[in-house]
Amino acid sequence: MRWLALRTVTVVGCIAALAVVSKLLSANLDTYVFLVVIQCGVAMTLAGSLNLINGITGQFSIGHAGFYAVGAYVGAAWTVLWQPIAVRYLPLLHLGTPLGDTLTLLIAIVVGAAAAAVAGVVVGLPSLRLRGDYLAIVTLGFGEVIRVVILNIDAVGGARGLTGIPTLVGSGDLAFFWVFGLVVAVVALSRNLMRTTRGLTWLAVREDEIAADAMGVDTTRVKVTAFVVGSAFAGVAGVLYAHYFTSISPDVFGMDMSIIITTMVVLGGTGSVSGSLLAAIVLTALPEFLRFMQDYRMVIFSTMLVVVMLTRPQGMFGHGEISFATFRRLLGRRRAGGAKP
Amino acid sequence: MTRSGGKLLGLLAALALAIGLNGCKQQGGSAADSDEIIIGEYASLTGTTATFGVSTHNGVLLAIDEANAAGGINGKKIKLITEDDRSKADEARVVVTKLVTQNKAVAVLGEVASTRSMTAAPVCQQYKVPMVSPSSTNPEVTRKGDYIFRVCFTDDFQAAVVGKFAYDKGYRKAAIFKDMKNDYSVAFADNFAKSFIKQGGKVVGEQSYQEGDTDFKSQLNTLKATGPDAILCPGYYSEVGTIARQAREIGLNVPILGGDGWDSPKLVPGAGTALNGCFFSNHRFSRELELPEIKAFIENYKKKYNETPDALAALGYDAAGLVVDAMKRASKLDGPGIRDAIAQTKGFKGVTGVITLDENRNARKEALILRIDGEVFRVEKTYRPEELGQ
Amino acid sequence: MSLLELRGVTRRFGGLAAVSDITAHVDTGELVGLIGPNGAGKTTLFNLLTGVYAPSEGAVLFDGKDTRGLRPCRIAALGIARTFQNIRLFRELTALQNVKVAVNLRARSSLFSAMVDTMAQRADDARLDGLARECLTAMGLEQVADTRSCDLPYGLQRRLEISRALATRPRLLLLDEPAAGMNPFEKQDLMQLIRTIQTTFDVTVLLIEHDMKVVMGICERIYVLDYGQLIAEGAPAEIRANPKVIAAYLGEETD
Amino acid sequence: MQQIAQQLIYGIQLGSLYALIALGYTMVYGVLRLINFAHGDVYMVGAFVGFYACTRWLPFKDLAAHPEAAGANIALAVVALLLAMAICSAMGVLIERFAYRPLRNGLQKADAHFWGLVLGFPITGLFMPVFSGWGPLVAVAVGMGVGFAMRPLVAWLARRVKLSESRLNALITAIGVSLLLENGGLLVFGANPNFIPNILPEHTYTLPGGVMVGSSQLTILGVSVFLMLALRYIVMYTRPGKAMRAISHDIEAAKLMGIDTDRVIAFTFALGGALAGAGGAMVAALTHVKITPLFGLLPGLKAFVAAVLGGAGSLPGAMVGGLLMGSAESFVAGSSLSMFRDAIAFCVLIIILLVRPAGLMGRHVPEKV
Repeated sequence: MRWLALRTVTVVGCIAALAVVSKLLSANLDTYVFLVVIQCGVAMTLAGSLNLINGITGQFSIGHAGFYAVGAYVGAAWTVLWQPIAVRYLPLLHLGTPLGDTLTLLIAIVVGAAAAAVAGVVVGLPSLRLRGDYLAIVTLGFGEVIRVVILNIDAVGGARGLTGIPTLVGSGDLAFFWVFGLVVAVVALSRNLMRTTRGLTWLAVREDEIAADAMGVDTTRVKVTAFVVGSAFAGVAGVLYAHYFTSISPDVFGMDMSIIITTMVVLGGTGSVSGSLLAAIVLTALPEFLRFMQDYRMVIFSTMLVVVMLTRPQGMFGHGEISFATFRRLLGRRRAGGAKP
Repeated sequence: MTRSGGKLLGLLAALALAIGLNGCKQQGGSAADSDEIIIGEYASLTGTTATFGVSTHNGVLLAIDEANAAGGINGKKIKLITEDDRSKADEARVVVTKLVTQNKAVAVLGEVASTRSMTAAPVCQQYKVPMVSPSSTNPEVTRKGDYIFRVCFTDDFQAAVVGKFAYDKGYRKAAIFKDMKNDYSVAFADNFAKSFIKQGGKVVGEQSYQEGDTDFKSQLNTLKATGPDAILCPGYYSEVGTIARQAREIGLNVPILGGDGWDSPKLVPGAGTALNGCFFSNHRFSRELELPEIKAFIENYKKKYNETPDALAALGYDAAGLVVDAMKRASKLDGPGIRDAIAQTKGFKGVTGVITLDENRNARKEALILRIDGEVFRVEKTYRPEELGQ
Repeated sequence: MSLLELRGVTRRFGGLAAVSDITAHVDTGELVGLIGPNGAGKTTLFNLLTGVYAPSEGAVLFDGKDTRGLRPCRIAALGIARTFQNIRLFRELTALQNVKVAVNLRARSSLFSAMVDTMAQRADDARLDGLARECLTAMGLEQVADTRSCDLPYGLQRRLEISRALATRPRLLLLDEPAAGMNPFEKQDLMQLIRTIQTTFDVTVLLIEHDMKVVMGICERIYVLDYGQLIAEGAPAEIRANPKVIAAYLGEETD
Repeated sequence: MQQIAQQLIYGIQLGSLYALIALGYTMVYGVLRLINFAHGDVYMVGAFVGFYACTRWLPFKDLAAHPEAAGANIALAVVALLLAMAICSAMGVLIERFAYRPLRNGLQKADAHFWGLVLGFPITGLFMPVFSGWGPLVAVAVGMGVGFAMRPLVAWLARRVKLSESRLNALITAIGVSLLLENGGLLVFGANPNFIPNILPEHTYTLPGGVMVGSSQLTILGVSVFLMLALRYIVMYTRPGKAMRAISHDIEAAKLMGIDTDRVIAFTFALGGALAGAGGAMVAALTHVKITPLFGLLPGLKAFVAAVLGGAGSLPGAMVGGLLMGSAESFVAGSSLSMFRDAIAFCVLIIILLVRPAGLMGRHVPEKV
């Protein structure tokens, strides 16, 4: 019961904290800064979910934008194309009412996540046969295939993109709440995985697949599950992006997006959740901060990327985490236990 | 207990962060009481459509400079803030948000590409800041809201013009070669097909390429086999030249038709002689028209940038000029005030024609058909909207 | 009935038979040695037993069950655990975490409950933690439980590998050169240890070893492999006297 | 039938080009197990060298105005091609030296200085307008100064470099270099597309059966085949070539046998760069395609796919992969599915990799247990 009480406190606490922070931020932040904050949140989810595949399970996946695209497009297709049909039979879904909005969004999230998860299985299966760079190329190629397929589906706008998606997540505090709620979910899941005995099997696959297999770890299942979970989260990020920005187009989900997400994970230190999230913030916000540098900003950005890779090859945090324990240590208190990889 | 302790700490940290960020809120003064009026511009200064973006930006800058030299608006100088969106739709939205909310722009100019205009338009609509697009031709753009305007014609009109011209010219079988990645190209192709078929023509083949491809011979060869009288290639000039060369190389010698995406001083260097005798539709801007306002514009532009302007530069100039003109007439120098003034624009004498905005916030302008003749684009024909029943 | 039975097992790579037509058996409770010169196919045989390779011909029966077509993790679940010739620890994980990976075979909670961190999962985790620590203690590794495995000294890494294999609660333990790179004292310790775990964990052991002292010292029965073929089988004393074995190790003495 | 033959010819021409670039990928992969993402951008540099050689550096004459200059132009074109190859191989060596070698050997002082300078220049460039009154000399001096001041920063960052064996890491470095070349190219060359004017005579030959072949296609094919044969000779029969093969077999063993691996790796990059440079310059001059700093992106990606398809590390594999990709693409582009052109290239790749995980001609090395 103690556990139940604690869990209730943490979950309710998290929701309350998110709600308070979102209210404060949306009320006080300049809209442009707030937009960048939301973009950071989406990027954090993407980096965190790719970290599940690349960092924790050690699979070389560099086509994450494909899953992001599947989520965004399927989610948006639901709200734009199918929801108006569904609402005829289910008046509950009527847009404009808080209940209808939330339900529609929830369904969008579910379909988006499911579609991305299916895509995850499709990409995850080759991972059973392919390793390293070869797998990387297949994932990259898959991302491109997704993009080209979307370009050719006229119902979702083709090259024009899909516009006029209702802003179901709102543009203010609600959006922040959803996006960062998702971030919290990714973090919580990663943390649980890295702490529990079950979750260690994922790390074992990263460290040594053959040894893991010999120790009774079903590596096939671990890998496919990692792909499914990772891509489902990317899918949800896509759904939220679509319903916040109200328009999506295939060029948003191109190869450069995939590469940036991979960069976030590597820059943060593969396997380090906090590192990935921090790198996501840096890589999203930095180009905005460097905006005053105009033409030069992308040169500086790419040079910095190389320099960081050369000077800190293990990424910003290696496999380590910045956690509250770190702060506590900094404050001079003893670490409260709980081994972290 | 450590876990909830951690979460509590997190909550406190988040609160601290929120309060900290609170201090960061921009304290920028409101536009009304400063002695500058800010116009925002978002353009593709880098990326795939950089040439269009840079041309347009040059035109806009020229117009603003001229307006300031003429005394600005009610004694206030105009300050143009330009942001680069790197030819990306999602970035267009971010920079427009920045222009509108942080820089407090009272009007926004941009973009060339319709996809990006459509992505950014809702922001302008939401914050009630008028947006004038110099050359987004997709009909959808101005349907995004009553704050969105354009100073050019729309694709359906332009493509219909080309379709009618093709039929009038005696072509009965047309093949289409479009850029799959480019919504302008796709929409143009569709509208052309509609118009051409309505006239009585037939579309015999359709193939596509993607911006960045270097080899088009396979598709062209397939189109050649369909025996067309003409090929519609509504892409950007950067590919059209290569496509034309490769078409001639494989012995496909029929005329190639295109739209305003062709208009660039680089079209001929890219195509060599391969496009001689081909036609494209364009905005009403050509040195050949011998109009005084065009001559003056070209002269001023050359003086400032040391190069010849294209139609996009002229449209940028007109878009900026239109906004400045509306500001002079506006009852109040804020978003809604300027919007109303823009909406009431009648007979604005631009370089690219007389601009009267209709109830759908589109400019009703004539289109030219230009014939490529060596390095010169000759005016072949002029179409008015009324001629096509629009 | 034998715990492990090989019936005419052959494995070819390309045209080359790495092991050919091996018929052998290991009985419950035995401690069997597998020796042979370098490249004789010993490790290949282990790989065949654990499902890393599938036999080209013949069958491997574990506890009467044909293991053909089973993936390594399934075979591990049946009760065969192994160590590796070149140590394959999860380098970035601590000693305890290494063992915990293997202990998962005995987990009751599902992956989903691990992801959402349920109460049942917590209880299960506590139990597994105990099991893992037990395995570490058995190999005398409780002091280094929280050390990253790649930071451990070589001898301890070998021990940790055995400890990790034991954590799957195997019925048959395959040790691939457990004494490689150890000094004579460490080897003595190791021999003692192998005997102890054999009794305390009630496990059958099949080991590959080059060090004759170790093999002769602890094995009850020995198989000799040369060029992929079984050339001798018997008690240590018989093997020592077998001319074929001597020939295989020293080359033909008669010119 | 004529259609099929015609498409096949286009496919072979396109494929020979892919193969040329793919060789650079596959050689580097062979010796370093590194996907050199920047290789496509070296190809882009080759195109720009070709462009500048044809329009500024060499006295080419436009054939439209001077039809008699054809012979002289062809001679000059050979010079331009060699120039592109030389500059691109230098480029390849430079990239290897300052971006990839530190990954293997740790960041040395010289690397820190180099990257300090690189960081310094764009930052100075930002203040160019401020210096415009003082002239470029002052700006360059200030740039040097700022770059010089940045060195210790990089050196300080690198004070505790831990070498990483992560392949992802190398990949991101390669991507970073690629982005740097593209964005640096945008600064230096501008975003406007450039075109090379008519400088070489062009003919079209009609073969029996109505199949048409252009002289530019023949030239691209011929030069590619020649370069591939030359490469094969170098790799099979020269000392550095043999050393390359030794390294790709086992780098540690090669090191122990006294091979200066760093030099041989640099040589590999030089060879790859030369091939890419030749390809870039040829395509730019013969197909008159637009030349922009993003010129190498798509061909680079496809060539890379071709390399993987053939089996990364295998030279014949790269050629086969290139031809296969070229023909597949040509047939798809010519069919009614032309809009799926890029997707189908990848689909072919995925299917082949699933059947043969190491590519068509790659050695599948099972992991030793």
